[in-house]
Amino acid sequence: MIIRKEFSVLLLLLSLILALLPLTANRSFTAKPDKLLSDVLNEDASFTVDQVAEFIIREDNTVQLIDLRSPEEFRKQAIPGAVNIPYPEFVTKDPEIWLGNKNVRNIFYSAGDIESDYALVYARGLGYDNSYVMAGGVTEWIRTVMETKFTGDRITARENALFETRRRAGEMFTELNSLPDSLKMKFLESKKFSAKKLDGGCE
Amino acid sequence: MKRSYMNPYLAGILLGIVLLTAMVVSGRGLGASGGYKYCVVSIVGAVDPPHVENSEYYSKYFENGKKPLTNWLTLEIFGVVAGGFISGAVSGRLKLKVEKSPKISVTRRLIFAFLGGVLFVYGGQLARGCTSGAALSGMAVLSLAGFVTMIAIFGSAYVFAWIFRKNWI
Amino acid sequence: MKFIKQYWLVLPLFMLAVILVLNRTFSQKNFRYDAVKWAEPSATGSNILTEDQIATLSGEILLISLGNEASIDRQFQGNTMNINPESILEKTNLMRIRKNNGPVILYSGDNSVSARVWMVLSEMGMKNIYILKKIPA
Amino acid sequence: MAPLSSYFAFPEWLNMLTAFLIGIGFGFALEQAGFSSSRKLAGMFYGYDTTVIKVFFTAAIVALIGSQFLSYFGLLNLNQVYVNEFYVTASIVGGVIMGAGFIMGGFCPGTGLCAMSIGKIDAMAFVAGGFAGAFLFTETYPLIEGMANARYKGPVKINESLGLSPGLFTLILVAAAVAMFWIAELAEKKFARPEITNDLK
Repeated sequence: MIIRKEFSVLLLLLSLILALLPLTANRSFTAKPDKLLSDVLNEDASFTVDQVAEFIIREDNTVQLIDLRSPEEFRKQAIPGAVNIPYPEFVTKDPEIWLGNKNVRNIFYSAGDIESDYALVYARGLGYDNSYVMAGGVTEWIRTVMETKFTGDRITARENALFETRRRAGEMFTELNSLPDSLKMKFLESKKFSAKKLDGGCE
Repeated sequence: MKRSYMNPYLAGILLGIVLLTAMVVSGRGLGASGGYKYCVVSIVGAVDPPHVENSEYYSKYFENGKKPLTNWLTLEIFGVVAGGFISGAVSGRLKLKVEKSPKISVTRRLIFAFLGGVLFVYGGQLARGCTSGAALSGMAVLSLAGFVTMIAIFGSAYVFAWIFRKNWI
Repeated sequence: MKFIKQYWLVLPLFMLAVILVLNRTFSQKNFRYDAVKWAEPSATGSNILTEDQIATLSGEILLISLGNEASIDRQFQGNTMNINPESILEKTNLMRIRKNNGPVILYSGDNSVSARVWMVLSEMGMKNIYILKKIPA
Repeated sequence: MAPLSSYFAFPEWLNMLTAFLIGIGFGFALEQAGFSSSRKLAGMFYGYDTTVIKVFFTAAIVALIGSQFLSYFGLLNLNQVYVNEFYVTASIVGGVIMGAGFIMGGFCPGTGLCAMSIGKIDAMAFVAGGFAGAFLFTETYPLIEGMANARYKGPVKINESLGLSPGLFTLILVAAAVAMFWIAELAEKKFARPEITNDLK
């Protein structure tokens, strides 16, 4: 049968190409470069610490805070409700485990700015458009939420609400971080992700 | 009108494209023996509900209000029946008959077919996939389990083939 | 001739696969294969520079100032460019970056902007790109 | 972006619809290949008809090569495609039982359904046996549970356990399959049984 020969040659040639390729990873950016760039430079991709503070006191479950710092830093000062994924781990593992739920907005933060911004571009580039950053990171959180005091002589209703939010979020933050270490670890561990089990096979 | 079968390589390419489609659309391979089980589980669930509730194995197919009949594999095997029928109709092969070697009786063929079905699905459930679910789909994703199952099926079938040669040639 | 007659379908299919693969591997306009590899300097931190470290770099340095209020240390020796971050993917700008034979340093008054642009450029396959970190006052 | 079902978060009904459509394609391809004939299937083990080997390996290789190219082009995320879990004992014991079932019944579960749909009565017996087998399995599961879950290795990929890149393993597999196709066609000539194969055309 003549078709066998042509077919064999075709398969061999194609698999030869595959053998030469570095098929090491299964992840590549799928977004278009210009669109990704304008998306991530847009203000909509960032939340301010005040917005995040409000999510926390409302215990909004459509929001997931992701802390990209090292586990030691996270243990010292964690924002309530955050989970810890150290940045080097975040870029090397399959982000589906963490970002797979499309109904949740993922907000990255790091110590300052840089890592959370990498993570934002990385996640959006892979197609997780539900990714955002908390601008300024923990530094900004401490400066604004924890340390800003009311100054001046008159206060408007809006300012009052803002300060009230900050006060309550600050209290939650202090409360969590003043827990004894073992209790705090228990609380933080309880929010660990586990890989979603894939469906398939004949079971 | 009766048409002959497709060239095996072309048929293989067609089957490969179907498998690739399943991977791209649903992120999984094809399967068949699982579909048998889901049908059986739902029948048992309808006939004898207390038995299902008390059995650890059955109950996991009903927890959280799941229905085994609306399962990916069940729907897929319904599709297989429909697809086979369409193909048979297109190629003029629809015909009620028992296919067997002229040397054996119809009863013997049917008994062996029934026993074969029992063993195949039993083994398929044990190995968590049959020729399609484990061997074919497993090979396509380079799964070690798929290769081992495939070698076990075909290897042992060649050995047993000698014992049962009278049934076929 | 006999060869071509027999393999007339195989050769075009093979050539198509080769062209697609080459385009994917060396694409200038799109993101490259393997996101992890291109993001690696960000995980190790080797893409971050402070002002003192600029002097230790060798090769033709290109400093890109991204938009707003980025004032660069005047002692800096080398080429400088001002590009609005939104338009860094325009053809002429990309050509300039790719052609530069040495380190390219991104600088902005806002570290966020440099970091985001860095990730986009790196995933497009550009190596030797650095971020000049602005230390908040 | 693919698998599409997780990328677009398919609702239940759409998942079921795609399953049904894929099943139709599956059944159609099996029937067209001639897998609705038990004597054609059994022919592989006696050498007079090697369609099974050709179709089976061709299909696996086409899907394998296709999925790797799609993955390289960033169109398919292979991390999200199911890889079969490896239970060493169960895979081997189950495989041997299936081998016996194959040669006795002349079908496998997929081809049995397909043959049943075009009116093969022996296939109906096979499918009935299949349901009995599934029932037997669920009833006896507590007895064999230990064996079924023994020596669990997780979803291992064969190229990883051999230390090869997926592409290189594919090349080796294709070379082996090409050799097998060639041998299969030689075997068809050597073990030819015109009285059977002419019947099955």
